[in-house]
Amino acid sequence: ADKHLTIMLSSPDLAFPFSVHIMKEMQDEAAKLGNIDVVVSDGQRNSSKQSADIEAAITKGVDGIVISPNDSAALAPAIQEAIDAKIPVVTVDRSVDSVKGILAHVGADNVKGGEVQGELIIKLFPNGANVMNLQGQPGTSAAIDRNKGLHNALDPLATKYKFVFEDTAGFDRAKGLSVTESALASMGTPPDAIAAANDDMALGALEALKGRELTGKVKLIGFDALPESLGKVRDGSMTGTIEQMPGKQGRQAVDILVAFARDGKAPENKITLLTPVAVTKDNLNAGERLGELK
Amino acid sequence: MSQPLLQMNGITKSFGGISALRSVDLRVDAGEVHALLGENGAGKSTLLKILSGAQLPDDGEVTFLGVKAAFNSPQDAQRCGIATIYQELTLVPGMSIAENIFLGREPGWANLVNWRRLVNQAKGLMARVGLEKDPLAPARDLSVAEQQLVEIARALSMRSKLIIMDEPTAALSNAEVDRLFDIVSGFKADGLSVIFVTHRLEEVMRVCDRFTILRDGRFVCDGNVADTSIDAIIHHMVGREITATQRRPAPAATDAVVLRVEHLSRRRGAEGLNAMALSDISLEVRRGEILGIAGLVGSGRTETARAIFGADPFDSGKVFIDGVLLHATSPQDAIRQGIGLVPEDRKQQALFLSLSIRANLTVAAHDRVSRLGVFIDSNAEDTLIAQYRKLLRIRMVGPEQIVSDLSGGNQQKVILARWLALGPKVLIVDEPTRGIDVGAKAEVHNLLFQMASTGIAIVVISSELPEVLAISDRIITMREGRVTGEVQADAASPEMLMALMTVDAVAA
Amino acid sequence: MVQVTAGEAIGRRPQFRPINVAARFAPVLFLVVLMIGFSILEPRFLTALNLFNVLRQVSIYGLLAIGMTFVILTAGIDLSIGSILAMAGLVAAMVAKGGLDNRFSVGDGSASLGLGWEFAALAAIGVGVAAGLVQGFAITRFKVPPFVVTLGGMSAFRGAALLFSGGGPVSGFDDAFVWWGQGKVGPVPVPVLIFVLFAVIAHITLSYTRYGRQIYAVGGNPEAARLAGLNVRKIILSVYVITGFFSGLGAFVLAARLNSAEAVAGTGFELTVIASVVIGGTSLFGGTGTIFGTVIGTVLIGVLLNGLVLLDVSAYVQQIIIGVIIVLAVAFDTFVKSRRRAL
Amino acid sequence: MVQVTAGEAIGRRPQFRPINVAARFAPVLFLVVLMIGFSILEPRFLTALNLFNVLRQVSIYGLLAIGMTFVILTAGIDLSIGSILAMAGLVAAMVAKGGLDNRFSVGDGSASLGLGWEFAALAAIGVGVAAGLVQGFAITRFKVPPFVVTLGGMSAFRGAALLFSGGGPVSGFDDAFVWWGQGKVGPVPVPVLIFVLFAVIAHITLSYTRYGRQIYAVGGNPEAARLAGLNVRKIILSVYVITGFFSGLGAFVLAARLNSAEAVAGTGFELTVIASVVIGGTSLFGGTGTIFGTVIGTVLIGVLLNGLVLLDVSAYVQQIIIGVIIVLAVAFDTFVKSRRRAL
Ligand SMILES: Nc1ncnc2c1ncn2[C@@H]1O[C@H](COP(=O)(O)OP(=O)(O)OP(=O)(O)O)[C@@H](O)[C@H]1O
Ligand SMILES: Nc1ncnc2c1ncn2[C@@H]1O[C@H](COP(=O)(O)OP(=O)(O)OP(=O)(O)O)[C@@H](O)[C@H]1O
Ligand SMILES: [Mg+2]
Ligand SMILES: [Mg+2]
Repeated sequence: ADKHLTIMLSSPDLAFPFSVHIMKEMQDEAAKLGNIDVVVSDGQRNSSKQSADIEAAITKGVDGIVISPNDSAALAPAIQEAIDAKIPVVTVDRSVDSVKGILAHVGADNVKGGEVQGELIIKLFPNGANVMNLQGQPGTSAAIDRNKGLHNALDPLATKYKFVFEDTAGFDRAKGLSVTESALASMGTPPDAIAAANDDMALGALEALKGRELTGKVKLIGFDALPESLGKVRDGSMTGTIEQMPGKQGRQAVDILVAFARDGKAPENKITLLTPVAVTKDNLNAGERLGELK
Repeated sequence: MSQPLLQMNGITKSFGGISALRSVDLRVDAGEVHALLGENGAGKSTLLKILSGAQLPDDGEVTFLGVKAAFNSPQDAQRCGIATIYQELTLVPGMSIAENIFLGREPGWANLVNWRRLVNQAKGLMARVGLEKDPLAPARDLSVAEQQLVEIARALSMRSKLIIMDEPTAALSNAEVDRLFDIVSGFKADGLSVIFVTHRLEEVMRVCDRFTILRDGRFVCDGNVADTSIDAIIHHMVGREITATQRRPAPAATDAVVLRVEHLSRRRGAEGLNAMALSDISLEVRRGEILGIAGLVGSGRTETARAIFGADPFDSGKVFIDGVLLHATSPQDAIRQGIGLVPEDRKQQALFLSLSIRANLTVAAHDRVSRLGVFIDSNAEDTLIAQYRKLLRIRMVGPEQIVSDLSGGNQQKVILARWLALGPKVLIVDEPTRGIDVGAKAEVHNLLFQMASTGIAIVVISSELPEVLAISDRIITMREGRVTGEVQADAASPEMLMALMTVDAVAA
Repeated sequence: MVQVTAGEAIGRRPQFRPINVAARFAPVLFLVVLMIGFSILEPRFLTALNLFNVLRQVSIYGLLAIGMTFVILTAGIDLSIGSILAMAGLVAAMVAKGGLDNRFSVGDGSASLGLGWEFAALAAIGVGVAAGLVQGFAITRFKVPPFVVTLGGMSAFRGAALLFSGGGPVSGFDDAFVWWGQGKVGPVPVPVLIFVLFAVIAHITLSYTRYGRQIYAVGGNPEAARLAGLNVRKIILSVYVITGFFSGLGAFVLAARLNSAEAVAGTGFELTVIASVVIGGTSLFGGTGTIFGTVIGTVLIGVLLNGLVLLDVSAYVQQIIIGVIIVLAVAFDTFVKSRRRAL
Repeated sequence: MVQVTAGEAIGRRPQFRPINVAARFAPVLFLVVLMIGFSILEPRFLTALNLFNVLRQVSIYGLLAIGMTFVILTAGIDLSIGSILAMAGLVAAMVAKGGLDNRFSVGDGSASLGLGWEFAALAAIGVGVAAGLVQGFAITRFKVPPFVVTLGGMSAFRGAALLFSGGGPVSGFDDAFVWWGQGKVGPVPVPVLIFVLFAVIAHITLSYTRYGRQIYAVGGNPEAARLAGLNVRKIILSVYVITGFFSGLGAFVLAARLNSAEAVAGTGFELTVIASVVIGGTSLFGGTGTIFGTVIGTVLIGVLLNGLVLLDVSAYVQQIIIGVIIVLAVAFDTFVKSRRRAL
């Protein structure tokens, strides 16, 4: 039988569907590998809380930690402590560069994701478009990076692609709805495309579009490829969403950790970056959670 | 003659629409005890608040010690040597007696409080005013009278030239009053001056040298106490003849006992652990009878009333209404079964200070002013309010006036009206005329007579012996939570009651 | 007490007079000025479309704020409304979707998969009331301060909602359900109608019924209320049931509005809602306040959020402006009041 | 008043008797029971390492809670501490890194790029105090309720922090700086020492100085305090400066602890901190409470979070348990107190 392991899986925020999904997949992978006790930690969007959880894991003497840090800088000290305590650490989704000795990082860089979002817009509107940008929770690195990516893609073509409206909707569906309503009311002509930094906001915006009978007319692009939004993409009310394969990330991270903890096998490449893809009607089954959709 | 210690000229003050003072003058000489007199709402407290810097006048000037003074804050006045005992008690409930006495002037080095000295000095002052309590007991646990004593102790603790006392005796009983007057004469001897407000005019005769009378915010007259009489003073105060309370003919002897209390006992709270707050209280009140309860401060009268009313739990004993055992675990039950209680502490236990007179007056009698038992019938309310406003001469602007804007005495009248409106079988009134002027007092007494004659059984708790004697049919005396005696009022005399109130309770 | 002075000065008289606009004059004026300002900077602000948007956006906060007014009038507070809302919304969604299996199904809209909206609504309100009862009980029986009880509830109910939904949303209801959040009667959005309806009922309750009077009394001086024969416990219990009710109702409307329910719904609502109530002149120390004030406070915040979005002010700057204006609104109100009372 | 009764029952004696542990007996007992429970279920809980971890984790909340105790004793409240903390932390970081340019530079640790930690610390505290002054001024001069002012501050200062940092974190300080958050003296983490030091100072201030007593007086009965000649305004102003100070100090320690400062730092701290204070027996209605209680309350919450993670309770269930236990803790306290007073 395999050596018994206790590992901590630490998520930045288990109220955030994207992170919840990673966690579920990681737990499932651990179960598959068998004979592993999983300690789940919920950072609750609070770097101090997540650091405290890591320290608790060290106390508990876990055999390894997979963490998706709430903030790539702020979690460094806690992760350093873990490594100093000879506990292998694998980071998911968000990397912590400032710490040496991290076993591996598996992620799909959010900046890249944002760029893919931008590229999809360029693909949809070769000769330019008015874009409305729904940003995420101010200050969170997901929000910053995804926004950065989108701009990386479109700013070089600023003459063609204008951001007619940019504001935060806090990754929140209700805000996504109300902000979009207000925005639409403030514009003479609706934008050609709406890019949202996560699907929740996109789905909120969708309800706003419905209210103005603009469903489908305004190209709506979300982020995270939640089952629900895959459904909307399928029925055409949403144009696309960005798939970062969080599940795959999580599973790989767990595999790497367990392989190391059991057979001391270090991963051949320390950094695995899955390239995010834009999921549209044409490549629906690129959405890894399509299965959950009934 | 020598220039006065204090000279107030043309003081004018109005609140919103209501004008409280219209160009009032007041002169106080050094070393005199000066009585400031007037009906409820005449403007006494307002004038004194202006003098103590608690409120700013709209017009007029104050000359203190020969120099023009502008007191913008209580601090200013205190610095100039004016100490004030306000009518409304102003203690910090959570803090100890000692700290309340020395609030803002705690003894100690630099900014550090020297607790030992604080307590010792407090003990001294408490002894002088006759307050027997742990100096570290929180003010919250004190009865009104005891709080009043703390206020007096605080005034003593300040080195001042003028001490303002706004109705200090209203809640006190003879023993404390006597002690207070000794202190006052002491001041006089030391050349200090006192401004003294009271509605008990015999006190004016006892200690005051000169007096000033206000009516409706106007200066009426001043003079030497020696050259005047109580009747003359009353005449100037109310501007009409008033009938002092006549003892009513003893009611037709009925034996229908409405309220019967048997062997009521209650242990004291945390403080004295097993000390008894009430031990083995038994009493009866018949239909249409007025029972007086006399006792010194802290004798347990209020606690008895509260226990009967279900406001405090008691450990043993029974209460019967019309012979049926009363299971009152809350005032609500008690009220349902026909008991009403006018509490002694109007500010803490009766008033909704931020609400209108309307809300305050009808709160206990919603049954009488509601439609379908759900909606408030404001017309019914208005008539009710108008009725008692007239009956008790409540000086108010209208039903929507916020009750905290009323003068102390008028607030007391509103509370009385609340309970009269309820029309209970048994009405317990704890210090019913506290701070009420002579005219209104007689009216309240007559009102109690009327209610009694309609068959209501009434229990009157009063620290004012003349009052107890004047209105009761029967009187019981209490001391240290025990009943120490019972007498028929017409057979009783103040001396006799004092004796019963001070006998060694255990022996009794 | 500084805050009490403010509290008292504000909205004293109104509570026993039919809507007394004079007393609430200041906030209204402030609101008007704000709206004029916005419409100058962005003409589209004043379009019927946008104004109805604003009203619809505030209507859910508004429903919660009505309940919160009752609680705050008794000098209590309820921090758990957001969590209760999440929990109730999910339950309603489950009822409407017949369980978690097809939680993401877009639903062809025409027919519901589970029970009809009536049951969903009842379920939501039922959950809300139950939660309110539990908390009210803890407050009155065990004498735990409302702040602590509802803070505990805030955490516990949120946990329950997450547990119950596994962290994901439940979405896609039938048209009849969604109508309650997205439908219109004439030009007026349904949520706005619901809000106005309950605002009126609440106003009448507080100003013209015994129960309303008793709430003010309990808030003004609980000991005096007890000695006046009011059942203080029962009254206090009742106000938490009321916030529970409105959280449930709000949950249903929000779910219909977003055509989905999730465990994170309502996060942070408590502060926004308490703010609307306090801006509306209700004192956190109990005894003074009006529904009318609460409505104004709610709309003021809604207008602020909407206007700043219309002006496309940077998200960061928005937060600064909002903070400052909230304080100014109340400062202005207090100033006017103190002048009127010439204190 | 239900809540006051609770409030009153709790911690009466302390404020007029020098430290009286007996009065705070109940929470301590509850804490001990909780710790025993945890250590039975997970022996590792009781290791020195873990206990010091817990203490270090709570030390920052603890610092904020000390300041909050002063404010709540005056019947005030400060919702802005989290935002001030974020702003102050960023300023400190900027000072230490010499501007935004090399914000992410890990820093070789040995040498600071900007000014030394002393300046960083001073900057953080300066910002905190300034913010406190502004708010205290708005409260005392314009008579705006503290809830509103600090709610506005919460929004405004957060916006300022975001604006100022452009959203992202600033990280990588020199060792001298980081020592204040990660260093140890013997076995004891530095943040714990700072916390204990200021707790003692605060306790002495409240129990043995005139200023301390005056805070209780202002909270217990502001009108009485005014008539007794206290400068109520100045005292109220001062307590907001104090929370500002502790927010700044906390910001510095947190930045050192995480070796970074971010604009979202301290989000939601206000509720946790207020909870610790209230659990510690301080009444939100002012006038009663002790630092000792606050310390216990803070540790209790820290132990709870730590223990539940150690027992690897599911994250969602954790929230439920936390909510319930917080209420139980206070209920137990109130119960014991009421028994002692036999009322
Ligand atoms: N804060 C206030 N706002 C409005 N009116 C007030 C205020 N304070 C006092 N008044 C009014 O001023 C008048 C004088 O009040 P004041 O308290 O001076 O009377 P008083 O002579 O002390 O009566 P009492 O013997 O009952 O104490 C009263 O009519 C009262 O209603
Ligand atoms: N909660 C309490 N804890 C401790 N002592 C109390 C408490 N309440 C009242 N007492 C004390 O009980 C004694 C009786 O109080 P009570 O009010 O009944 O006296 P009284 O006869 O009404 O005289 P007065 O009311 O005029 O002071 C007083 O010494 C009072 O301080
Ligand atoms: Mg007076
Ligand atoms: Mg008494």
